[in-house]
Amino acid sequence: MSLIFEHFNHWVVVILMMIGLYIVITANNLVKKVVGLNIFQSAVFLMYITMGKVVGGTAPILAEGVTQYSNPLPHVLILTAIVVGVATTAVGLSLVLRIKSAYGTIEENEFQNKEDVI
Amino acid sequence: MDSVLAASGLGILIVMAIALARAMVAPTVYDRILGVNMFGTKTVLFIATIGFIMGRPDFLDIAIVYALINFIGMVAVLRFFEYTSESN
Amino acid sequence: MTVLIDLILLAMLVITAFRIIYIKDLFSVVMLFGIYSFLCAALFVTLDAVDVAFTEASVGAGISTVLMLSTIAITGRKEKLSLHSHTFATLIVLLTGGALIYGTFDMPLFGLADNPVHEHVAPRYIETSPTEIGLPNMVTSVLASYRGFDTFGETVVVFAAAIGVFSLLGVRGKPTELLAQEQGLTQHKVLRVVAKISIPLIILFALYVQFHGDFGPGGGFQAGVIAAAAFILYALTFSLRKAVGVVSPRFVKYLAPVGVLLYASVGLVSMLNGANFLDYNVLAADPVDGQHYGIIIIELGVGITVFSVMLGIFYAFAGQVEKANVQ
Amino acid sequence: MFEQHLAVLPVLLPLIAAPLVVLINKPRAAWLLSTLFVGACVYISFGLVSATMDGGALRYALGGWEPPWGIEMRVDSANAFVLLTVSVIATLVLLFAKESIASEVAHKQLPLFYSAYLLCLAGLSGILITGDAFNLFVFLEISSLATYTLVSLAADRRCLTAAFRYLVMGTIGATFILIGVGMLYMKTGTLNMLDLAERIQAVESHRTINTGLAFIMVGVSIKLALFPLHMWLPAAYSFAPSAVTAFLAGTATKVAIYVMLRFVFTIFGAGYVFEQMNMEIIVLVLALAGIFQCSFVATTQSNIKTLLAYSSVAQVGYIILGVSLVSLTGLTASLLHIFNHALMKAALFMAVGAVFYRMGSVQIIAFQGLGRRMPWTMSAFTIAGLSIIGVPLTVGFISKWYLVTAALEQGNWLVAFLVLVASLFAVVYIGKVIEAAYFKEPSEDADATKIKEVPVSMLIPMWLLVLANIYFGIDTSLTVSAATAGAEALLNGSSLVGGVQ
Amino acid sequence: MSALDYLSAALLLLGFIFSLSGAIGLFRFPDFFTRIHASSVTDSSGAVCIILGLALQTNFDLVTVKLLFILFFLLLTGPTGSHALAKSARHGGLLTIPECQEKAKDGVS
Repeated sequence: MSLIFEHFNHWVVVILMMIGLYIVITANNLVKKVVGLNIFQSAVFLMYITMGKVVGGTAPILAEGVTQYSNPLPHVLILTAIVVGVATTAVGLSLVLRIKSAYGTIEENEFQNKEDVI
Repeated sequence: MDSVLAASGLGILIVMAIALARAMVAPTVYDRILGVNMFGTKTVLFIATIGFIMGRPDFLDIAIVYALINFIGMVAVLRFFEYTSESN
Repeated sequence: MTVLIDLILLAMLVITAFRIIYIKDLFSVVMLFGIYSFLCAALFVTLDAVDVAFTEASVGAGISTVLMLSTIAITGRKEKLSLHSHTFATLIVLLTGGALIYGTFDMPLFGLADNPVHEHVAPRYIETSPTEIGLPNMVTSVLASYRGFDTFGETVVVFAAAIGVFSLLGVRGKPTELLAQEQGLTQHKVLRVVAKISIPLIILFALYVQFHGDFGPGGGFQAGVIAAAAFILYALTFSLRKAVGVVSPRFVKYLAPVGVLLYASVGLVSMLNGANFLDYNVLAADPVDGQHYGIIIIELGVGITVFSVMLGIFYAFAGQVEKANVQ
Repeated sequence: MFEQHLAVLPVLLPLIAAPLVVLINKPRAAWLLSTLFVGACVYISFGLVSATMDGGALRYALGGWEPPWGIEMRVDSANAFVLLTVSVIATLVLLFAKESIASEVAHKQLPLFYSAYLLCLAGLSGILITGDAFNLFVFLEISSLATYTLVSLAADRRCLTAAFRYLVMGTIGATFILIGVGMLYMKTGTLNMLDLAERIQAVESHRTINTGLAFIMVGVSIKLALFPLHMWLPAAYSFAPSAVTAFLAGTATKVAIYVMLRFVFTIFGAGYVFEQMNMEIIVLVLALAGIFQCSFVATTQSNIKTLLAYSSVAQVGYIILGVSLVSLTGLTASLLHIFNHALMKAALFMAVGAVFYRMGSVQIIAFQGLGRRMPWTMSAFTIAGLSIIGVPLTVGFISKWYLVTAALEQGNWLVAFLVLVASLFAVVYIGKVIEAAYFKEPSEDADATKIKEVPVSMLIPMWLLVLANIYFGIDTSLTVSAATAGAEALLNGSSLVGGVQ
Repeated sequence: MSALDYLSAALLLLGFIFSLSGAIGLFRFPDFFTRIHASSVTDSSGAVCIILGLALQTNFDLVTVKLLFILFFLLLTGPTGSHALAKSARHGGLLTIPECQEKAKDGVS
């Protein structure tokens, strides 16, 4: 029982990553591909944060009478990764808008010739 | 006292789950927006309770940000929803 | 007890992600994605990652959802069914998932204090950073000083996103270009009054978050996003034309480079004082004061960059919505 | 003051120039400023190569915190050599871009183009020099975001779908690298590359480290377009503006190959990656498959830029082939081919860009009869084409020579034979273009008045590259010594993991 | 457990009951407008009870001020959001049950 219980966070990270990747590959609409990409990345953020948590420790902000803190380094890395994820989403969505105005559609099966298919 | 706090945290979590169910299975789009709005306000309360459960009540800034983003999200949904219904 | 709360949150997260796969109405997908971000942020709070929850809530749920909504306003709500079979996709997904599960076997158990992660580098950040840098918030001291170059790289990533969006969508220069006839949520009188009351509060809160980042959760990124969210709220309830009149896109487009250069200038000053790039100890006579000056200025640089970039990106998207709506 | 900061300046200068260019917002001044800053980068990378030639390493602790705690920049002969390649190509493409981009991108967007160009260069040089695994991910994102913007600036609408596909594949690749680095950090507790290499020795047999290696290799393979994961490259290179294609072909995949070398040889150690995980068989097979499949597809293309893009994927296969031979000469051949291929491919894409500048199309029909009308451009194309084939007196021959000797050293006759056979494909697809240019009459609709030589400012960088192609084909002392020093730095970097330089 | 703790426990319980009733109302009520009524009323009242319950836990310092600010903000924006949603639904042409029945009668006759 302890194996499942201890690793529950890791199972959820794996499932979310698989869902995110599945959406990115099978989504027919480009906006949904971007949503899938975000879900895929958020799974990685969850992996880093569960890595840094110490059971019985509180948040890494100094408070009197507290000795055990969680590890601040994964939090710093994930702060960077979240902003990188939003930056990629913004550029991806503006590309989707330009594709809509250039092709008139953002559905993958409606692109005519093969080389346009995403 | 902390067992009462934990119980109320769990209670709010259950209400959040019901609101989430409403947001997922919704006859009309307005019901979905309603579910999301209720989910948002309940999360604000949940974060406040979690702050107290974990003994670090000075984290209420996050609850404030939640309330903010929930309101702005609500306005954005209403605003762009009128556009999408016109555009197709 | 908190473990039970963790489990329920994780379960809700997975259910929402599953539901997103099968929904075809994009409007609902974006709404569920908003809930997904909120759940992620709530989970981060229970896992003691307070700054990350702050950022995920404000950036993930705030900006991403608004951008996706404005994209859907132009590209339509219904997703067409894709014809080709999904066996190839499921194959790849199962392969990656299998590799990941194989990787979790030797992973250190969750939450143990003697995991390798907490042993080598982390103790210095926890014990000596309050004395060496003098900030109670260890995340801000690691973010701004120990790994300050990472944050500089991150500010440049935000700037690169702004360059990308401006070159793709083009920010409208003069306010007059925007069509005058378009009105905000005109008939929602109550909403406009409440927005008028809450916008100053939001901006005040953004400034609090900006300068409170050393002591509690908060910092440059979160403050920049919340300030941008205040102006986005103004643009949504009152018309975009009014919002552009308040903060013009040209000003926003030139403010982003200024923020990045402000950050870089702190590094250059420490270089001119003979230390390495971004070494704040030389900024003042006493090293700890130098750290304080350095961190406050770079947080300001980050705040300015993120505010101008997020607002500029919103203007670019809202401009497209106006253009598409007029045709 | 200048020598102390030598290691961080190649990253810092473009990073500071990018916002300045947006502030100036005038195309001429923007071009001038960028050329000034990139020229300074070339000068600095020359200084770095000479400083690290003797096998030493320059270390620069950022923020004043010593390495495992703070982020450090570490320049040894391997990344100094690749940095030199990237800076030289960036400067020459910038000279070429002055005229070529003005005709392809809207006037108002030129400052944004130069800013994205500088950000891409800053990201690439940041990836090369950084000594911190997570910092490498941040710079990877900077260069990727800038590349998506650059690709999407072209007039042709297909560049948008190409940029979107590149964005999706690139982000998945970067996230795979993030997962891999996360797994390594989980087991070792540190992010500094040398510290990581040292602490991985203890936990090497654990399954998490194996999975971390697998994820990093897959993520990097997407970025360097190794055979099965290369689908994004042909569309991105053929529909991007011609100056952008010349820049990306010369640098982007090369830097990703450097990242693979750094992870395989310095962090994991060649012993672990190749003996225990016998990765070299997989990489060898993929490289050979890539060489043959892409060379064959290249021969069937009518769009010359797509033809050269497939040829790029094949040449990347050659470089990875050198790496999979796991010997000093093999690694030297790879580093050598990184430099040589950058010279060849940048010259070829510049020539095609010049034809596009005059003819407005890159189809093979537009090339007909250009031998007489655009003599300088087409002769540059021919010489660079011969260099791709591997004709003696050109750099291509040197790379193939070292590759074949490395294969023969290990008695691997089959690989040596396959490398030579693949050159036949190169003869076919280069010959196709040369035959159209010199032995065919121009098609009627091309009005003769418009076709004349491109302005000199575009010819100078092209011919500088072609002359370099020939010079380094004859006097190989400079390039081979630098490549060997780099190979030694990587190889004994992995065996000498204990002693932190 | 001092008297204050009992009071705050009672308030928390009351808040939970309000929220739960709102959530159940979300599913049980027939049409949209009754559902929105259920959810918005219980949102505000639940929030008031729970936040006051929490405020009793603190010994009146910065945390209490933050809690009261959250309460003020929730009371300001919650009802407005629901009002705007109902107005937009009305504007979007959603009919209440009596109106549907009339339309059904007109349609049939």
